[in-house]
Amino acid sequence: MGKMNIVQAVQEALRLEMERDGDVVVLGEDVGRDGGVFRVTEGLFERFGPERVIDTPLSEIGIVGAAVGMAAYGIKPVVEIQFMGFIYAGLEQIFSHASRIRSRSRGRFTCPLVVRAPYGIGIKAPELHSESSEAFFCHMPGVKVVVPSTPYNAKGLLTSAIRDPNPVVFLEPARLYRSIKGEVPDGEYSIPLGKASVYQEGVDFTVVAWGTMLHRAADAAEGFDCEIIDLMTLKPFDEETVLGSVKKTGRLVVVHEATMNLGLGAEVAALAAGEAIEYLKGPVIRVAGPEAVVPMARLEDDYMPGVERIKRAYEKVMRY
Amino acid sequence: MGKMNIVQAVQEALRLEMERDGDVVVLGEDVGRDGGVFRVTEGLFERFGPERVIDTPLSEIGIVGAAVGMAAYGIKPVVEIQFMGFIYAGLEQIFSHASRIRSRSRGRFTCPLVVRAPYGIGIKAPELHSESSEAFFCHMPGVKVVVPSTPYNAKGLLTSAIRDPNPVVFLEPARLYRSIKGEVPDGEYSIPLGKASVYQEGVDFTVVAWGTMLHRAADAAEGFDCEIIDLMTLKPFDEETVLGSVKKTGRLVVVHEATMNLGLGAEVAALAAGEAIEYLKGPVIRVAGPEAVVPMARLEDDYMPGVERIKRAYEKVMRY
Amino acid sequence: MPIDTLDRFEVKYLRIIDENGTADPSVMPPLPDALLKNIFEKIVLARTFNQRAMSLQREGRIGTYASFYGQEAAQVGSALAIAEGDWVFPSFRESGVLIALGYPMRRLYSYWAGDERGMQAPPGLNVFPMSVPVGTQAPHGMGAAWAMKYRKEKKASITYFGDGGSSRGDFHEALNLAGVFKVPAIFFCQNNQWAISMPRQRQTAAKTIAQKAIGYGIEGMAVDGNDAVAVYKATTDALDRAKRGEGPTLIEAFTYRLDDHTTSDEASRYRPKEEVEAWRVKEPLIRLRLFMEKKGLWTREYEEGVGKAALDAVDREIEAYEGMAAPEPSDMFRYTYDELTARQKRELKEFGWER
Amino acid sequence: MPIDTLDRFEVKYLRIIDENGTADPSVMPPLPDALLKNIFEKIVLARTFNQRAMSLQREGRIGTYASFYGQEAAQVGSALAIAEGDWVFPSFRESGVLIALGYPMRRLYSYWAGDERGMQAPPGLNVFPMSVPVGTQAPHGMGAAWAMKYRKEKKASITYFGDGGSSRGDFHEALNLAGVFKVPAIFFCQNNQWAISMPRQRQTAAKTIAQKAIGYGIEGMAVDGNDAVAVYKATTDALDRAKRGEGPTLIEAFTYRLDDHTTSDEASRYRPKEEVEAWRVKEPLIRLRLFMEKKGLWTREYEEGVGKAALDAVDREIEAYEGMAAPEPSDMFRYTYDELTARQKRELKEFGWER
Ligand SMILES: Cc1ncc(C[n+]2csc(CCOP(=O)(O)OP(=O)(O)O)c2C)c(N)n1
Ligand SMILES: Cc1ncc(C[n+]2csc(CCOP(=O)(O)OP(=O)(O)O)c2C)c(N)n1
Ligand SMILES: [Mg+2]
Ligand SMILES: [Mg+2]
Repeated sequence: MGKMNIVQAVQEALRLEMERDGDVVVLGEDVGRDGGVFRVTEGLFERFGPERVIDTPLSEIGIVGAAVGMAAYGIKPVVEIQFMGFIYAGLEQIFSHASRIRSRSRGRFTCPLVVRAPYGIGIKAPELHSESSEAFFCHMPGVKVVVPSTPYNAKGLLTSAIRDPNPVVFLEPARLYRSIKGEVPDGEYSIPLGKASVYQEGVDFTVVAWGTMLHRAADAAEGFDCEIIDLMTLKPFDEETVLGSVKKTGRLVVVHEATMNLGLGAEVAALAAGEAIEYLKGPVIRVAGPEAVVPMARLEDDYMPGVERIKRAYEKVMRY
Repeated sequence: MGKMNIVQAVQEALRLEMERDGDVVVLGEDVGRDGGVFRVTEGLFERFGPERVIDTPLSEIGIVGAAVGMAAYGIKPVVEIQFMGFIYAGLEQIFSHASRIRSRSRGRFTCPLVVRAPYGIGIKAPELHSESSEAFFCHMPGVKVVVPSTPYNAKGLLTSAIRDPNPVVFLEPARLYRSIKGEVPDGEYSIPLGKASVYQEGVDFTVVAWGTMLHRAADAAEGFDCEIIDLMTLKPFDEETVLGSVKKTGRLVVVHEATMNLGLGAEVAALAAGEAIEYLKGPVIRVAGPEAVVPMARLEDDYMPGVERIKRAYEKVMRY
Repeated sequence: MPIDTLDRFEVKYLRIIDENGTADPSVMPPLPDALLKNIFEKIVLARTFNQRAMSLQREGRIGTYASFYGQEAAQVGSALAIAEGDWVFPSFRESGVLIALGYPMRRLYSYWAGDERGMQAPPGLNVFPMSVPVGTQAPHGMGAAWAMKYRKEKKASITYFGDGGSSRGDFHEALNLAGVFKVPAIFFCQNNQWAISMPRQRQTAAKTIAQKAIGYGIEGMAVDGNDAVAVYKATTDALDRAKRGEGPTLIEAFTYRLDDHTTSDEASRYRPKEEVEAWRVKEPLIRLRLFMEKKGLWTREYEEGVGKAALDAVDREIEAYEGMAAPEPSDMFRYTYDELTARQKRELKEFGWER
Repeated sequence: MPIDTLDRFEVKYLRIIDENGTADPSVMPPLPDALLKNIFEKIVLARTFNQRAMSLQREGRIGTYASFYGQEAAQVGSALAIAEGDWVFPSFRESGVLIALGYPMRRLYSYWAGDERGMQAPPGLNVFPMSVPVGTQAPHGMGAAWAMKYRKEKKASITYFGDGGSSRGDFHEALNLAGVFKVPAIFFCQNNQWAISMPRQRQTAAKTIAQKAIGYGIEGMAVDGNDAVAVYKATTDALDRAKRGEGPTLIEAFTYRLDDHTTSDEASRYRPKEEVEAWRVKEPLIRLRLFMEKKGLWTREYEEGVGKAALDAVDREIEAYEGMAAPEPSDMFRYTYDELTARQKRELKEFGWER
């Protein structure tokens, strides 16, 4: 047991899984000698060599597409996309292949692939370094989507993602990488995909969040008796835990960084409106990014839901 | 005034806009001499020549990306993607460029581009010929998304889309192309983007649908006194009309072909749950595709919401 | 050295048997008679499958179908070079490749009837589902080859695609990666001169697809795609090189799509009859027949026997295909993830799809 | 004709001024002195901008910055070949190109401070916002050139990208389309030998980027990217050809990134000091200085004057940048669509962003 940050936790999960299973390989731009632009893969190249920690050309279609072929063959590729905003070239390979090779071949081929990417606002780099487009992947049947929020769950969830027989998009909140530390057990452990965690129990209202926003939602919760759910797996998400909590509290707030329109908050709200409306005392409130392209550094704090905005939502929901 | 089908209506809008504005060009695979695989562009090549009706290589990134450059330069490209399932390679150009060149350049460059594609189940062709992935585009600020449901609105909406100074994704329901006919006025006219149309007035519940599903929703409505809203523009959609109707009827059903999870129905439901919950008498019901990859022909009728399933939803919503 | 030449390249073209059935001894490999007969018989079988598919489509017994008529030498010639253990990444026009590999024809028919079970390759046959989005399979071929190299197995992958597919970014990225990592991958382009209505000349300004290999620093060559023996030799050589660790090869087989693009297409709208007729006389069976006759391997009776056996086999497969139980709607869920999700379980009930 | 050669290709390399400042008369174009001085002065200006940007970043006065130190000849030499009316599609490393074109440096600083207004090119300067997703700007250059051709204007586009960018599907599709439609587009690759930590040799197995042109049937050539005169000439020739309707050109400028990839990078982690030092002595200003001195165009006083003027200009621009009012959050909405949507109007109020 030791305190570590999310970069270290992800790194440890990678290292342990690579030690455990000789078929796990890591590939992406600058993941080798350089250790990745966030240093997540630091030390792996030295430990496992260039055949298992593979520096690739600048080629997102190729990286994701080749990983589909590798995964179908039986190797377990863990792809790093340098920033979520650069995954878009790989979307066709994810939507048309990774997600459906099992279905298209009626189980003859599968795609146990992990695509990792840092996501969200956090490092004040130029455009497309701050995207939070998790909803694109959540809409695609056949793909799993996971977002850790702490070093502990980063390690456990990534371990599960690597072992999962389905393609998993694993999004690491760039803002949290080094800004929070937490206890992480030594050795391997896994946290099941598809299960949410109740970050904080409470009775007055339910808050659903993930990644960076989980922490903001929790900070804003001071003085409120609310239940905070850390979704962790966004697709398929833990409807049971969410609905159970909503039925208990009768009020729901969803907080996310992505633009509101068709962000994952829409699905959470729609689920509540479809399956638990008789329990709802008031409107489902979504606190989310504005209807705008994610801005560059100088406006990013205006874009990202802050503690004040979240608090206002809590106050509002409590008025019902 | 004459009766025509949607193929003819789209064709007429293209022809009239090309006559009106010498900067409008049509490009895509097989749109020229062949007239397009659905014959939508038939006759345009002969009428306007190879410089304005351009057969392109098989190159979705290139077609969409080049059209971004053309549009920024001042030409008005109307791109045909042969089937919606083949647009995925162009997603990066749409998400990272078309949608945000106005924002990135703070208005110095714009992207008055139209991307047309047939979409949805309808022609029993192999996989990826039946996608209905409108939600991907709806989640992206800066893009408009339009789906016609009749020959009349196909012509009027496409005319507006071509004149619109923003990038518009124009999705034509493949199943309706030739299966419905309707009166279409001669000459040019336009139907404003962003406004829904009340397809049928009613008092007991509100149905929101678009494209092919609009007709199924209407067929299922026999014996019910419901209000049916044809959304037409999916992004930005006409929240006012939807909310107005929901406040009137107190019940909401959304019908779409895409998989339910984060389909546009989620946003419509979330909107109602956020802005009109006090009017809702019961759950918001979504009738949508299952949590599965769109299947090939033999299972497609099972995938697509049918009149029976929609009727059951109507009956259910009326139980509250 | 103000204007210096950094490098020089050539594009090579291989033909062994000409249109009169005469083999060039300087390049003719010593192939066993049994192999030549196998090539011939598989071409006949594939063509029979194809003809029957065209009529089944007209009769509404299968759906839209993509004929490979005219391309049998490229398909069968290359397929017979593939060894057990190799992996195949076909496009939608490769039914002929699959048939030559022994893929159950009943499944091919069921695939073309819109049934995913048709693309469930039988155990031992490493054939990926035909890729419908053009060109997107190229990175898979690269990746599988990468995995083979990683595991130090003497295997190779072969990816099939068309002239149209060479324009796609996937092609570029796959071939570039294959070059960098020197993986045992063959990229086999059937340049059938058309991508639906787009003639090859307007698909790319490059005179050949083969020369695109230069941009990736890999082997590239062109071959007469209607000469089954040349195709067989080019593919065998490339596979051998790949398995020896000498890296990937791009092969361009010059051939021709004698039919419409698919049964939904009407090629007469965009291409001249004369062009089709000019290619018709170059179709692969004619020269193979002449060549084998000269070698004493072909007689009319032989061909009749082969034809009859092919028809019988195809008919049996059609019967088997048509006897298959209908697919279950719940299969959609069964193969989305390894396990049903909570939502799928709810939907199973709601839709009445439980078995 | 069993093994036939279909085509032959060569890759050419141009250098005019060598590292000792000696020009080869057989290729030296007759350039006016004023132009040579302009090249020199713009290189100094660009380099001054760059040095100040590096310190501003360290001081926290701008954000992450991508230095072009070492690449000034490639950037300024090509930029000065661009005519009014041409369109420019830069990547994020092209601040030097923009400065040579007269782009307001205050806006560049504001861009690097994370302000979209910095990429609002002034009227008359057709410079697209720097593309951050690598390679994605290539289709835009193709498309703008297509529009120029459509309008029958004697203009051209020039798209800048790096060696890494050449691996992307966008590059492939753009160059292929440019070849097919023979548009007036220049694709200018600054091969600075590295893509972050990836050396050129592992970006592609091709020995040059220039030879990739062969795959598209277009002109391709390599040039010494640290020789500003050679770059100027190659770019001018290519632009002229383009404007004469002779189609696109791929230019590869061999140069070197002397600094870290960006201010967030630490190149010493992955590349040897000796390599950097070997390239440092080839940096573009040294040879230009020697060459101009021989021609009587350079004196120490001249350079001091140029340096001083550059510093003054840069300082004025920094002051102007730092005096700019902060961007308004509502700008996010203002530039999403041409008009505010209903939802944006609601959010404007909710967030308190109304002005
Ligand atoms: C990405 C993509 N775009 C468009 C299509 C529609 N389409 C199917 S086949 C085809 C032409 C393919 O040409 P080529 O690659 O030469 O293969 P061929 O059909 O000649 O075998 C097109 C445009 C598709 N299937 N995939
Ligand atoms: C599509 C994409 N992938 C990854 C990145 C992250 N990244 C930024 S620059 C760079 C290397 C670019 O190399 P090159 O094209 O040679 O240009 P250079 O930086 O050398 O000027 C990478 C990987 C990006 N910006 N875009
Ligand atoms: Mg073809
Ligand atoms: Mg570089």
